Amino acid sequence: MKRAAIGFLLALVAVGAYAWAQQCIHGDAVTDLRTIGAGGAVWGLYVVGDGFFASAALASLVVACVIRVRRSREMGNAAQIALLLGLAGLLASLGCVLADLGRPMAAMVNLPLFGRPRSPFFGTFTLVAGVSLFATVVHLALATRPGWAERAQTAWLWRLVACGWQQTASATRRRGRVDFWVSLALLPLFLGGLVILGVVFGVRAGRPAWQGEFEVVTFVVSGCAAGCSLLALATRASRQVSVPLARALAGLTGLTVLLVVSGEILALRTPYPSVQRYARALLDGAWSNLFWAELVLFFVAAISSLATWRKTASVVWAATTTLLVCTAVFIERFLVLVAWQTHGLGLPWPAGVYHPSGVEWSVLAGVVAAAVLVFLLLTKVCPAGTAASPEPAGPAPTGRRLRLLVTAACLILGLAAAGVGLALSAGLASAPFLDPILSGSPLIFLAGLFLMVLAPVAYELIPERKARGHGVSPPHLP
Amino acid sequence: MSHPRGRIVLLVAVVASFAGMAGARRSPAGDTRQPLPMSHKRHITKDMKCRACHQGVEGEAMASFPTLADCMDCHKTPQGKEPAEPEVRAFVARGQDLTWVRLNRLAGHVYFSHAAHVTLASMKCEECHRDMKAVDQAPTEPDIHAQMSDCVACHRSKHASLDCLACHK
Amino acid sequence: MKRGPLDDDVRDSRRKLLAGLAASAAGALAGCTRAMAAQSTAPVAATSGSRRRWGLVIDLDRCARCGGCVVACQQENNVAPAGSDAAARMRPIHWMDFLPAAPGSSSATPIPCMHCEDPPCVKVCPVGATYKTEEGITAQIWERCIGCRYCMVACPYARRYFNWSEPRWPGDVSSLNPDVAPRPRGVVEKCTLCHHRIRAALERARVDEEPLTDETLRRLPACAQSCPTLAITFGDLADPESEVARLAASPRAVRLLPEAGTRPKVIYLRETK
Amino acid sequence: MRRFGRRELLGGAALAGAAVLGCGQKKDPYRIDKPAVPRVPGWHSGEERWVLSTCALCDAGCGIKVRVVEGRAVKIEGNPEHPVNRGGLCSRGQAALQSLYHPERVGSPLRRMGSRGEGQWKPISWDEAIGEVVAKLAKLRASGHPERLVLIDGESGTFSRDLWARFLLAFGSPNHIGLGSTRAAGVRLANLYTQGRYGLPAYDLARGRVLLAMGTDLLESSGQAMYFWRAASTRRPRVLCVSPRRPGCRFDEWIPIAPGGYGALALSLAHVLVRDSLIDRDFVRDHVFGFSAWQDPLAGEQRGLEETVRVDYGPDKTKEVTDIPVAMVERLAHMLARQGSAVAVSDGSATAASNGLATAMAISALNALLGNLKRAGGVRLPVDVGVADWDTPTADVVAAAGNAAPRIDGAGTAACPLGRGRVQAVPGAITSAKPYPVEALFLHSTDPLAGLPGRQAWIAALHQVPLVVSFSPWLDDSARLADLVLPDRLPLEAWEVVRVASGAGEPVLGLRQPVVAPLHDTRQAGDVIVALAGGLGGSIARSVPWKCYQDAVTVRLQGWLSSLEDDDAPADVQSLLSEMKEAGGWWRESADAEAGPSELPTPSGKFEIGSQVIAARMAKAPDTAKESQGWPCKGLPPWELPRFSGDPLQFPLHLVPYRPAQFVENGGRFLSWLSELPLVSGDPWPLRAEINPADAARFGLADGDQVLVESPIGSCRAVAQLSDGVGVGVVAMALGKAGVVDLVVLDEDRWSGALAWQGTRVRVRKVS
Repeated sequence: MKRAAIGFLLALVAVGAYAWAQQCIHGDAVTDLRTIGAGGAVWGLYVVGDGFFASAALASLVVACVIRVRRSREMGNAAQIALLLGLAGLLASLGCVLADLGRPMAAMVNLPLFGRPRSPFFGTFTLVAGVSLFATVVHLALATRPGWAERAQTAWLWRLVACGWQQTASATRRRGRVDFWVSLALLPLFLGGLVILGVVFGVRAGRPAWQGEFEVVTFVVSGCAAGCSLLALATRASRQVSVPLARALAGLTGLTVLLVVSGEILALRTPYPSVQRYARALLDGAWSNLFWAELVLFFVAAISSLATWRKTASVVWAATTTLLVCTAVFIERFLVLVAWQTHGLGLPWPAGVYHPSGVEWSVLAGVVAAAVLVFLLLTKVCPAGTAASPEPAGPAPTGRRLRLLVTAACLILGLAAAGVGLALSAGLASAPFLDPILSGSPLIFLAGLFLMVLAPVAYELIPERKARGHGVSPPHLP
Repeated sequence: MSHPRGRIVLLVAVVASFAGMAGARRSPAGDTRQPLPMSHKRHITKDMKCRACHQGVEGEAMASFPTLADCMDCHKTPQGKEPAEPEVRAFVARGQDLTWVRLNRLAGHVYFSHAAHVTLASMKCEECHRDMKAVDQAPTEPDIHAQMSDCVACHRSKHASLDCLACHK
Repeated sequence: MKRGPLDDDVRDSRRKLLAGLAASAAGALAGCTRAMAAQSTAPVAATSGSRRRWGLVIDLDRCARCGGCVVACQQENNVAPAGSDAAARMRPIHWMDFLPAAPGSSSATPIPCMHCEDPPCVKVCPVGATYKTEEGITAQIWERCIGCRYCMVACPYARRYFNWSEPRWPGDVSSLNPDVAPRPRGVVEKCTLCHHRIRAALERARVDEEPLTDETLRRLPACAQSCPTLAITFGDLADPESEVARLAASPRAVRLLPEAGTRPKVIYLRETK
Repeated sequence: MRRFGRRELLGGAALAGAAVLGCGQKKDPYRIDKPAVPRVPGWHSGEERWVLSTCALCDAGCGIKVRVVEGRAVKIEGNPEHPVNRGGLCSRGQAALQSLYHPERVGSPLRRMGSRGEGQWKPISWDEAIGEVVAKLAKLRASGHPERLVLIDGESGTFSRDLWARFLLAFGSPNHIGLGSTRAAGVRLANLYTQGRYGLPAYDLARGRVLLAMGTDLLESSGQAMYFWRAASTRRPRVLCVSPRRPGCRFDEWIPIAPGGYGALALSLAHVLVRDSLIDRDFVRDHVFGFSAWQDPLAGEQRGLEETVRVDYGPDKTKEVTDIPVAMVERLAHMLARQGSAVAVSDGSATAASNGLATAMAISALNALLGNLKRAGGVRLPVDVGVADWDTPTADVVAAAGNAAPRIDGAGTAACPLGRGRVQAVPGAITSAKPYPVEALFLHSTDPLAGLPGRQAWIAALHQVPLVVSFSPWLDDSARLADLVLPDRLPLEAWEVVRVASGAGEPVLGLRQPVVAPLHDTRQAGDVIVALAGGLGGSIARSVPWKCYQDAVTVRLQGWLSSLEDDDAPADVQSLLSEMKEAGGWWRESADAEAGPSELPTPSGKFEIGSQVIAARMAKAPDTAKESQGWPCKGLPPWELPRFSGDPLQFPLHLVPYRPAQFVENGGRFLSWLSELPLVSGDPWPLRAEINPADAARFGLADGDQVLVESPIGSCRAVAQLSDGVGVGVVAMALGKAGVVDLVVLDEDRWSGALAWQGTRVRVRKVS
């Protein structure tokens, strides 16, 4: 059974890879994307996938951070799963973006060299794809160090992650502190990433602003719902505590229904013909089937998640709820993105059509399968992370000054580099229409943020002052 | 574990990447052959200006190459004692066209105007091209290996336009 | 202090890790500087104090809807025809297109890029592939473009085109205009107001030491040149003496989607009734 | 156990650094597999020039200039000095570039291998090809039946066409059949019978106040459209367009009308003008013949227009035919009369019905009633440069006998008493071998299979002719059924002189010159004619004595030049030619339009509303013909109700095939620039059936549905496009795409032979 599932996922990945190869060979003409205005949508399934996975991942990371900040012991394993889920989701969203780009290779060269912060995509690529991913990996590595240390004898890679780990009270206490502060610091980052994504999807030129901002809220809330539902399923499947998640899920789903319905009503009542066209297309036009399906799914999911609330609810029940929520959120993303392009243009262009092609579905399926595989692999490989515990009593750690110094230096230098990089990328000191004064400034920005993310690593890794005689004792190898 | 092996691998990788870079720099001129063994040196020592043969250099984007008719302005009657000199008249006798091989090529998306550089910016040919006084044979290798950074550096120092569309098309 | 069994070994590797990180950072930095030196286009001083605002005026009263401007644009700018292939034909590229109907017009309306003073497409480009030149043209440098199509989503006028497949010209490429680079698959392209023609005209005027008059500019872009009814006029909107500025001040002048706040430099003269 | 050591770390870092270095170094990652400037011989020179020529994509004769970079034509623009277009150029003219470099051009003469239409071809040399044709033609002459050679010639106004005429005259065949009857034959003939000159009238639109356009062709796609467009560049007249379909161009008012009802509208407008005393009395008295009753020496007492319209054409009476309310007719009439200079124009689309000639004459009569002739903002006579033909060719006995034979299409006989040709009758004549069998068929600049109705009849006919020669540059549908394909040069590679019928009224002689070196082993038709004549020898060779076509052109221009009484004329033909090459042609300044109405070349010297020519000709026709055709035997426009093919119950809709702005008569569908012109929204490639939403609701159709359009003789698939721009009861479909012509039932105006394009009824049903 398990093997069959893995085989199926691998097969899906292969199909996706083949489809993507087709797209690379023949161009994006193999998709059903078309020019806006000439009767189609330029952003389709891939971008919908990106929006879905990234928001679900960020939501799940936010949950992880919240749990860790609250130092909740019973939810500790859920936080670990949330981290893994976030990692897999971010990778999936990256895959979607890569599949969507017309020239992925050029993107890899041009983005780091010439990225422009005023584009919301800058935030997507740096904060969401870059920093969040990096931070999640760092967070995960830090949280699981004790577990890695136990396995350190089996492989050098594990030892690398666990390097410097000591099973001492002071180390444990330090870890707890690191964990708390890292979670607290990353919380705004992940939330910010969510909002940036919402802005990318919601606020569009040529449309009255309030409508777009309304959709940002809907995006964030529904993204949280998707993240929560996936997390609830994963925790329930691994027999962890999931009731609070299910409770949150019910609330989020209900809120989404409310937001979607009121958004539609508001859109119908705007004086702007383009917004009205868009709203009509949802209500009783070309996209009405999907719109009503979305509402029904959300409604059913809200009720079903109330049922999951109970501890006795089965895994199948949880899986069904998750599927409902995720489908509904996916449709919500799809409608916001595609229906606006096909029916919501400001000028009287003919209405467009978009029916994702087989290639697009295959690539998306491949990305999802790959993400699931990564998630399964990570749960298999990663040792359980220890939740932050209240500081135990014990001797004060030694060598604190150097550690604090380096950590602070990392933070300050990182902040400075990020600031300078951002300012330079934004075109400070260069003419408004020209490239930044220093190509690669986005890299400086990124490097700065990475450095900041690495600060807790320094705090964790810098050794305590050696007690005499300890340094020469040979390692205890089995 | 074997440290020497790692070092060799490292060395090979570094050498290979540099070799690759060097390879990318060379343009694929190959076995270029010009129709005539024309010597820039001889023409320049006869006090000829570049624009005498490359007529578009002052007013056009392309500097252009001399046609057979341009050559015949002087070479109708034998000039000098070079053994190859009569060959140019042989072209006329054969009714053959003189097809010089252009060596310096621009990337497809780059616009370069000789007029703008020579006439408007009063640049000397030597600022970009090599010194043709020393060239005794018809060139078979491109003499300009400019990159965008070179263009930009010069434009910056001379306060020329740095707008992308000034040079891109 | 209690020590775990692995302390020393692991601690040793910690130092190595830090050293390794430092080394790779140095390596990456070296690479970056190299790349930066190769690619940077930062200015020391913005040049040529010209404050021209190139713009078009399209008189819908005159326009006969013959489509001459569309073909002229395709020919001038090496826009490949989509062809009859089913996958490609749904994705034609028309820098100059026809809007089925527009404010101020009862029938199809020619619509090029609006060359907004405040272009939304420029704001969203993550790599600066599209930008506004100092003379007000919204330009697209396709070598820079990564094909994310955000600009297409952002443009309220839908005036941008993506190359969904490799461009193919019927027969050979013999009829390509050498002044305009063909665009490969995977990049976005758009109207440049025939910038290459403007550039050539400016250069010609400077080389010949003759002033560039409004008369020579009026029909400069290929669309304006081809227009049988002289419905399309090009010129410098910042020059109050120019024909475009005069027309733009007409009571018939309208701009598309003024509520988008983009301030287009393509101005329509609406039909009289 | 492998330990992770510092060296590995450092090594890895160095590798990463090297990799990044390598990336930064990467040069020119932006490659396209086609360079902007391909390697062609001579490309190094940077040579660039502009060559002037004359556009050949329609009859307008616009001046063009072609940008040639290193021997390749890269851009076509309008010639700013040319009187026809003054620098403008429509989509069609610019697309000529695409035809020049078209991948499907025929590279050399082809001989059919295998059975007809099998698609097996063998490239042969020109000598072989011409030898074959000469042998066949010589056999025809030897058998004494030169009339069995038929030429269908799609060109008009070119010297090539004149040379064909000359060749046929010397050879002995009367069958030089043009495509006039499929275009605006009614308008041209109306001009002949009312004003004495065959051809399209010229309009002083730049000074006109109101333009009542009957049909959309004039505004959209005809050769005169360019003049209309040019006029709009200074001051556009108010355009009232009467048509079943809303025009795609700029207009002020659209008056939907039932197909075939134009004549009734014109006559009821005349009724209102007469009734309300809005006509130009003085002009009508002095310069119009047939307004009141007249006595014809042959045909007897004739009723005048005044009485005819008063009795028969009240707006209430014509309402049924036109679908136009009485109030609208009255408003239109008053608007025309009030504005001072208002012209009514008709075109090929208005006269493409079974009552085409009468319709055109009725519309023409409106202008006479309004006094619009030769005054500012009015109608002018068609002008010609007046290039004299070559000297009269010698026709020997065989040729004289052949020339005396009746024309195969029945022009000038009882079958087509007032027309000049009816190409649509050719396939029937060939298959029935009446009046005689056809032994050789030449197709020059035409693809009747794709462009004309009656595809099956054409296929049957082509199969019956022993020698079919196509001069098409492409293997078009007709060429595929030919025995020999002798690929013509495209206009950008050839020499040609065109007599331009300028809508502005200036006499223009357009020149075409080779812009680029010929791309393929092709020959211009003119040169083939010269070679054929040379091969046939005798009186034919004496009639076409030139070495090449260019010589023939020069000789003719020489003759014209010597007859020219113009002080500014060039001294000799060489300087004339070089002047024409510099300018793209030769023209005079606009003829004086303000001069009052002078004598017209009609029997009465006046504008003949009642044509004495028609009256006389019909009086002379055999009585049986008159009886059988119900000829009213009057010089007045014998307007009758339009005739439609198809049972109205079975086929409830009228088919209106129209020529869109990008319509090119011959080979336009080969040009993707035109096929993709976004004048229709969405995917421009599929054929569209434009239908009124009311009809769509009646037949259960939605926008974008796949539909089958069926006529009594054929059917084709299309995409339904709901549009309030077509009248109720009408399906409008653009010509130029395969399928539409196959729906059209062959019917014609029995007087003029004008093809009734709009005389077919259809039904539309949804298919999956």
